[in-house]
Amino acid sequence: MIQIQDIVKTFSTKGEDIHAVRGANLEIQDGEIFGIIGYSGAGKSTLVRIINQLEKQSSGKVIIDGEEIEKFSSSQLRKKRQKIGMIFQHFNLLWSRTVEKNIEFPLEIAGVSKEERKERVQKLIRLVGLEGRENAYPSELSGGQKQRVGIARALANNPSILLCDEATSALDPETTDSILELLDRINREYNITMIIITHQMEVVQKLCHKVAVMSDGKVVEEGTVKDIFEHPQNEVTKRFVQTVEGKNIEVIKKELKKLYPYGQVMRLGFTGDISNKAIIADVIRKTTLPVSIVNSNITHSQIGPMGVIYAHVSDGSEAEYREFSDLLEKEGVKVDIL
Amino acid sequence: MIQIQDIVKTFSTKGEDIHAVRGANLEIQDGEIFGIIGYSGAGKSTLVRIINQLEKQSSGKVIIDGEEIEKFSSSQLRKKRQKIGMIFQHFNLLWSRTVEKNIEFPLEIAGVSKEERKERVQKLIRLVGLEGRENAYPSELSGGQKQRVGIARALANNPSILLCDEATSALDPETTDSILELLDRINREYNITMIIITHQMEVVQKLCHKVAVMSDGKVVEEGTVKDIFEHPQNEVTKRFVQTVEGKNIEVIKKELKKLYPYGQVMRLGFTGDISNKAIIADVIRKTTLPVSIVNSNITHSQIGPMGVIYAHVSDGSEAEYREFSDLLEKEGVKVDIL
Amino acid sequence: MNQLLEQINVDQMIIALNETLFMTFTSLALSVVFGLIIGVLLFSTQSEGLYKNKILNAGTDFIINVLRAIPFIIILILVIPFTKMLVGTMLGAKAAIPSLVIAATPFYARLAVIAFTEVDKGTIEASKAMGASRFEIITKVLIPEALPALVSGICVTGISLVGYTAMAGAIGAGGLGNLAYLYGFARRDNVVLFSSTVLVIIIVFVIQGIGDYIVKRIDKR
Amino acid sequence: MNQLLEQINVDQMIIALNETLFMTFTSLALSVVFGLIIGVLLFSTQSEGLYKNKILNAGTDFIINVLRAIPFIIILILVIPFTKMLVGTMLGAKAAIPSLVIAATPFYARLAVIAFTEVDKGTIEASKAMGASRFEIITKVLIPEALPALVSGICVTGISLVGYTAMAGAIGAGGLGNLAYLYGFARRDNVVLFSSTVLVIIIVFVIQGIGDYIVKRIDKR
Amino acid sequence: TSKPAPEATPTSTEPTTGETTKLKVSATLDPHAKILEFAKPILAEKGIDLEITVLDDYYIFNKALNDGEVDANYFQHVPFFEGEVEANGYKIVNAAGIHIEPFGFYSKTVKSVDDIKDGATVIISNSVADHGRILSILAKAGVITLADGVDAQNATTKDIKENPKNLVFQEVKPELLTTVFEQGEGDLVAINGNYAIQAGLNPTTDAVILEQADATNPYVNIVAVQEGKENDPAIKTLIEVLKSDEVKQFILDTYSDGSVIPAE
Ligand SMILES: Nc1ncnc2c1ncn2[C@@H]1O[C@H](COP(=O)(O)OP(=O)(O)OP(=O)(O)O)[C@@H](O)[C@H]1O
Ligand SMILES: Nc1ncnc2c1ncn2[C@@H]1O[C@H](COP(=O)(O)OP(=O)(O)OP(=O)(O)O)[C@@H](O)[C@H]1O
Ligand SMILES: [Mg+2]
Ligand SMILES: [Mg+2]
Repeated sequence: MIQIQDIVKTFSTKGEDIHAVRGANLEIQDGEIFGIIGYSGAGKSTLVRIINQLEKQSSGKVIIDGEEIEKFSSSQLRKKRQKIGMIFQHFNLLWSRTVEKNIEFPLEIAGVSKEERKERVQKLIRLVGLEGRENAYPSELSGGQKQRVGIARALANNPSILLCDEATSALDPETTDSILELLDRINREYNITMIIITHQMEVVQKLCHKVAVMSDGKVVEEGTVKDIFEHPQNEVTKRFVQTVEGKNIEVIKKELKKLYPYGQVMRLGFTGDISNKAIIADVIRKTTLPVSIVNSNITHSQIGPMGVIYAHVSDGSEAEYREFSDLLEKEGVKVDIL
Repeated sequence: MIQIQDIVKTFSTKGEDIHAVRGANLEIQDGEIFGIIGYSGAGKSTLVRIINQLEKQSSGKVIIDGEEIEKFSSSQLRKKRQKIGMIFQHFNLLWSRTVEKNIEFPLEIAGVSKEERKERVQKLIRLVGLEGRENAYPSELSGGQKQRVGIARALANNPSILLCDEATSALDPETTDSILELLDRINREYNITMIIITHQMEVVQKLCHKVAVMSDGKVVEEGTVKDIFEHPQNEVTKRFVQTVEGKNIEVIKKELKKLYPYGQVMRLGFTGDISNKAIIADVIRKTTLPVSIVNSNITHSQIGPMGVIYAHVSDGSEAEYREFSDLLEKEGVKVDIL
Repeated sequence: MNQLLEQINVDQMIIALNETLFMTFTSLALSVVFGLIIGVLLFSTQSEGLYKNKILNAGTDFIINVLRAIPFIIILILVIPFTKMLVGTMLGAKAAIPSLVIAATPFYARLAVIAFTEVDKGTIEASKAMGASRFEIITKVLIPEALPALVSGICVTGISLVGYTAMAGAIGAGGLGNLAYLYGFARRDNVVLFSSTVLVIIIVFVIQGIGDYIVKRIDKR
Repeated sequence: MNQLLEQINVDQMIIALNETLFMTFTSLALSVVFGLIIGVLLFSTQSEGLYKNKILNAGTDFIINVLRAIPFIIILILVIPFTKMLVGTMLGAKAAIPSLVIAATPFYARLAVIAFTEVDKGTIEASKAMGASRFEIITKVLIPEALPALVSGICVTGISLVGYTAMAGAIGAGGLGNLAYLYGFARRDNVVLFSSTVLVIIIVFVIQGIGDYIVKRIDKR
Repeated sequence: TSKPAPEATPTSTEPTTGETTKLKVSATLDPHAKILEFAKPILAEKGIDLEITVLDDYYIFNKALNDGEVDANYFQHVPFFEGEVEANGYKIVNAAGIHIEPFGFYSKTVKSVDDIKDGATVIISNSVADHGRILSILAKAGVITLADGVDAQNATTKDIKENPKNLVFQEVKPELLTTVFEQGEGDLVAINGNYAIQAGLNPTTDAVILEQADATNPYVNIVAVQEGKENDPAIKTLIEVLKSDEVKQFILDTYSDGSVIPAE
């Protein structure tokens, strides 16, 4: 278990103090895939860097498996770090080493035997799809290829904790998917705890069990992915959850209002458990309204299909709209009439 | 107009030759927002870097507004480049300059007067939301903040062509949206031609007019966003288009089959023009099948709402399924029974 | 200690100190300017450079190597005609400047090339993409981005020059190093030896200290 | 030309060449090893360093500055007792080695620090995150990543050493520089002056050439 | 580390049979090493293998001799030798005086002592060991006077009592004196005999002021050896050869202008 308690981090720059993290608290269970989302500059990278002490906190504690990590001796810290893989936002590859040698690096440090290293590296290269580029230097790689080297390197030493700082930002969707599946698989197989900073809400949806939302250096909300997506409390969380629907709700509202000035647009929110039923079909059959789906985003998440549908009813009376909406709400769908 | 003709780029490394681009052809009209998508390592960055001659092609021509750019004298090339903004995949900020000074840099080069520079820089800083960090150095910024400096810098000199190499990969969804809107607006207002490399299909959908798909150094498909999304021809294109639906179709199929072993799952494909009608509702009313939406992704694109719905029919006979599907197809929905 | 201080010929020390400071800093300033120019020339004419020019590159390289190859004492002599033309005499601290500059310039040029090589290629590319002229790339990117290493190089060169000034005693340039050797060491005047060496050490410390301070301030990586 | 060649005392040249090569490369090898160690020490004990240690840092810095401050000719004489202990004699090329090493080591240490400063902090961080020990960080990250600058530094030091060997003639170390000065210049024997200078230039070219070649090969940025 | 013969020896003879004794002698290049080179084959005939070590720093010589690194050195004059012994307590002795290199004052502008202008610059060797000697010559010529009670041999410019012509002294490395002279620097340049000829100067005819090379001149260049070694047969042979007529003739022939004069 990783416990983050009252972490504060202030950078002193010549002009002023930058409060990157202002008292963050989190608890991450073993084997959990824990997502961290938040605006650019919210303090996500800083917080994660404090977990493995790349950055010393200004105050607060990080406790891993009951031990306060800042109290570790430097050799204890090293041992611990060998079991914490990290994927960096800026890759941080060694330019003087080839792809192969970069991936081998953590294994050298952990004192793995030469043959085993060779073998593991080969496997990892296949896993991230870099066959044939083993002997390329980082400067000869594309952005996504570099990121994949970073991923392979972080996984090399079979870490028990994996810290990912935007691990798939430079990857195309298909490669991203395969990496996410890989992460999901190793999480299941080896019970690795993962902390995943991401800007891609799909990543949260597809991969994470829990998620924390950071804003302005604080954890403003935290919970299971289901909870967060179903009942976002904080304004920031709401906005992020809405982006799963493709766009900011306000923007969508405005756009849809402009596109469909007639009739009525409704937002139907589905959360995991219920969308499995044929609710929409039932309700449609109970009414006669001309309902069309103008925007939707429903995905299978760790807790079942969930998401949102924007329905446009092109014609009908206020009473009919209300009836339609009531029927849906009775079935557990959250309806907003825009 | 930008014409890319038979561009080939081969990197010689000690081991072997890397064929990054193997004969690419494109034509980008003035004022067009042109997306380039493709797998990691497909040659997208290389191709775009050839447009402004940061990389010399091994063979082929780049013609901008009728002039072959590689025939330019170095001072002509410089003049041209001052009007081509570029956002780099790795930001490439000057560490020795503050945020403000980094953004000011292209203006200094273009010989803009000091006062005007100051003013423009202030405006750009506000535009990308970096107020208060004007005097920070790149090393004091978060990943997304760096990227925003890169964006502001590329826009500083009112370019007539903008090359974006994953301009929003390090940004949270909301900031991404606001940047995309910004790009859309300046495209409309100033008729800027934009070439946008991205891994985010939303970016293509929301922003681009046309899109080219690169695979293994070649442009395998090219067309309007509508065309590409409606009728993907190439295997690679199909896979990318499918990712708009959230995931690779094969993966979704497999998953849905596993989740819904009973009944029948159908994939309903909607393209822009038709989804405006209440098709689904009509068809549902014509049948009695218990239809539920288990996965969907419909977005408003430049050509109207489009996307896909995976519907699960929990109970019914083969004949009923067929009837349902036929009714939909008659309305122009593309139905696949999984 | 007090006794020691009394024994020091203060005038002699001050003169020597002045000579050393004059020689070191004048030649340092000139060497840095010339060295920077030659360093830029060397760096930008190389095969991947901004002004790619094989002949100019090889030529500059040749001259630098030749200048570095000639022992300082011989440089002192070879440049006499030039020195006389420039400062009117071949003797004294002023006359040492041309030799010192000739010795230190190629040296600093090499250090500058090392510094330039460390500049991130991405930033140079970015400025090319913005349409910066080669001169702008050099003045606005290459030099500012290499500045910490360039400043450290100035320190190294400055301290080496302090050492060279000791040899410039050969042409009557005086200075602390010469004082330490000829008056201190050769005459077994430990007071002179000690006090002039201490002064040299102080100069070295000041140069290194200022350099380190500046580097710390400007290095924003 | 032919006539010139005939006039050259080939044996004398070969002996002097051998002496110069011996002095330069032996002392270069030692200086690089010691300089690297001291450079690592200086770099890693500084305030943001791996082994942050103010006292050790200031101490090393002090010693380096003092050594750099003392004129070479005085170093030559000061280390005599040490030299005798080490090589058994105070005269000759071998006896010049300790002084040369003492002069070049602090110099190379400074260049090494400049090289280390240019290493991307991100890569050092990444290796910390992997649990690398400080020793591993130094040997597997810091030095390999700084290698091009370190190699260029070796060239600069090597060529400076060639210059210093000329001064080592004072203790009978011989060498080409001494030959050029004493036999060539002082005796006005232009053949000797010219031919020994040419040899020195060739040595300088070889050092620089090899260095440039290696840097080009290992610099994979 | 011995210096090879810088010039071909005039009479190369085959080595003698029988016992050979090795003798290491350090010397400055000119004229000492040159003279030794001439003596080398002669010594070889007498069963002595002479090894010459050319050094360039005056302060190394006597230390090396005292430490037994060499058997003898040949570079210095008596006052310098005495100063070194006194200061360092070296256990070395003067075995014999071999030659004198008379100092001369040369000028491109001045023909005689009387022509020396007020405020003239006198360029002298920066080797402090030479200063007393140079000043004594000037004092003897009546250009300056030295303070009473100052040992003329150890005098420095600070010991000048009267300097009616307000001479300014400027020091340069000894090897550069001739170059300085050629370049027309200064009004008077004090040049050591052996360097003077390299500039094509003839001490006897060209010098404005010339040091007297008589028996009273203490600046005779000596061979120094370790204490107790002065009667060593090999040393004795060395001295014998250096003082032989053959060598004397060589010196007179080589330095026919009087820049180096064999000592009596
Ligand atoms: N070394 C530093 N000095 C000063 N300020 C810093 C430093 N590092 C980070 N910051 C600031 O701290 C804040 C948090 O940065 P952090 O990198 O943790 O953000 P983030 O949430 O990871 O953002 P992004 O999503 O853009 O990567 C930012 O405002 C950033 O500018
Ligand atoms: N300097 C180089 N030397 C050798 N190979 C290179 C070099 N630059 C790029 N490549 C190779 O060329 C191919 C295309 O690279 P490019 O950067 O254009 O890919 P990309 O499509 O931008 O990928 P990504 O989406 O990962 O950024 C890759 O296989 C890459 O490894
Ligand atoms: Mg971050
Ligand atoms: Mg790319």
